[in-house]
Amino acid sequence: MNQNINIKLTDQKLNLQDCYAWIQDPTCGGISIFVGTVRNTTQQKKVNKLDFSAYSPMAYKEMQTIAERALKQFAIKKILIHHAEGLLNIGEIPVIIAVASAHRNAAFEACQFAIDTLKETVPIWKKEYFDDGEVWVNSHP
Amino acid sequence: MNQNINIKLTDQKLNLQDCYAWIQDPTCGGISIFVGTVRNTTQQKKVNKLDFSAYSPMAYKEMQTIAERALKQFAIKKILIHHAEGLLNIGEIPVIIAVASAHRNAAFEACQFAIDTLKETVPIWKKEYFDDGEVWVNSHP
Amino acid sequence: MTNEEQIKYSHMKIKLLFFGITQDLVGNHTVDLNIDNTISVAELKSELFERYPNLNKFPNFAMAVNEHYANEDTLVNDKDIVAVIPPVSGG
Amino acid sequence: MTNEEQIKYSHMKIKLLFFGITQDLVGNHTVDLNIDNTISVAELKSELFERYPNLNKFPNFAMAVNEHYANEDTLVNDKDIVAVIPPVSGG
Repeated sequence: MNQNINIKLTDQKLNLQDCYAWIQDPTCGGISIFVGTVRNTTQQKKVNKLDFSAYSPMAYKEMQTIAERALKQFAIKKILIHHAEGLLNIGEIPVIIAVASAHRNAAFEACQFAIDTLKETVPIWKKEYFDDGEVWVNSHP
Repeated sequence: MNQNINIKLTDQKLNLQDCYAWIQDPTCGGISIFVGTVRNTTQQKKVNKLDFSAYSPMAYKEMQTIAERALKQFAIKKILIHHAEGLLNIGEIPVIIAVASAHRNAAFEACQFAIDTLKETVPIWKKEYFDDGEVWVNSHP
Repeated sequence: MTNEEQIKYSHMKIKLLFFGITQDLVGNHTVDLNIDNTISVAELKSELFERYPNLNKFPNFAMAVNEHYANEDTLVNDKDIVAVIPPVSGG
Repeated sequence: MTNEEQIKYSHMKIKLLFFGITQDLVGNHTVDLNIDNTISVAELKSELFERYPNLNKFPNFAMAVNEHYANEDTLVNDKDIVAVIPPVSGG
């Protein structure tokens, strides 16, 4: 276990203050945080809610891999990746990524790398619910 | 007054949750937050505390200018810039910048633009206190 | 199929997991599958398209073997867990 | 200096604000300064270096007139507020 990595996949609400409390560090001057939130529209269509499902054990591994790569590639001290599972309403938080570093550029770069990679590799799927039906995102047959 | 801009210069503690509550928006899917924190060392020297002083009316204007430029240059919806004044201890927060946008890249870019520009243009000065004295940062005669 | 082959067949069992749209197309999240030999992911894919013709509606999925992304040549062995991974959309 | 110039001189007053290290070097945060004419920022700077020789220890400061960054040619008029802005270090 790397004490500078904090990974969580949970059906509880994500908590920004908890993430900040973990990431902040007396040796770090810059913290970059990305918060993903559920938008009320997608491609001009009103979204009512989202449902996130995950292949949990693999999702943990892939998030861990992202964190390890970020610690290796960027001059950062700590990284946190929290993702929610289950039903989320508009404005709720599917994902929080937080990175702490001595100097801010590394934190920004690592944070952006982590969310970009998460969206490519971590086995989590999002179903969007509209007034007239539902659809798996990125999976239109 | 632009309702999508939130500027503050205060001698009170900055509050991340308050910033998040203001920035989050049902039309936005991505929020990029930068939190500056007081590091315990600078150039291998132990720092005890920092003192921030500002030319307040001009600092407000410059922060407002940064926010307006960010809203113009990047596809973002809202931007918040909060800066603290007075004595801060290690781990405390001199600055929080938060940006909300429909898509995340614009939020990241605008957030980084805002903190980079703030550090160049906003008339705020930082004095570092060491065991053996104090020094104005960036101002060694 | 000879008797010998049938015996061998019954000895190798893998677990298939379907996620996202593939779960809907197949109608199941978990399927136990007997295989007659160690096979490649490519071979297993062909088998899946035969068993679940609906999967042809969304053929561009990835596969994971034992919680790691696999490529076409990755071998699938007895007791492996094989996941069908449509394009992810977390975050 | 003629009497007329002295009268004119006393009619124009600007407020100087010193920040950061320049406040320490000058020993004051706020100084009221009488000027005899509208002058440029460049001219005012020379005046400041004469009045406060300590400022030569840290000459690379910017100036703001009425809360906006000024350049060397910016004119300073009666009742203006002129700030001496050493390199900023917020954030």
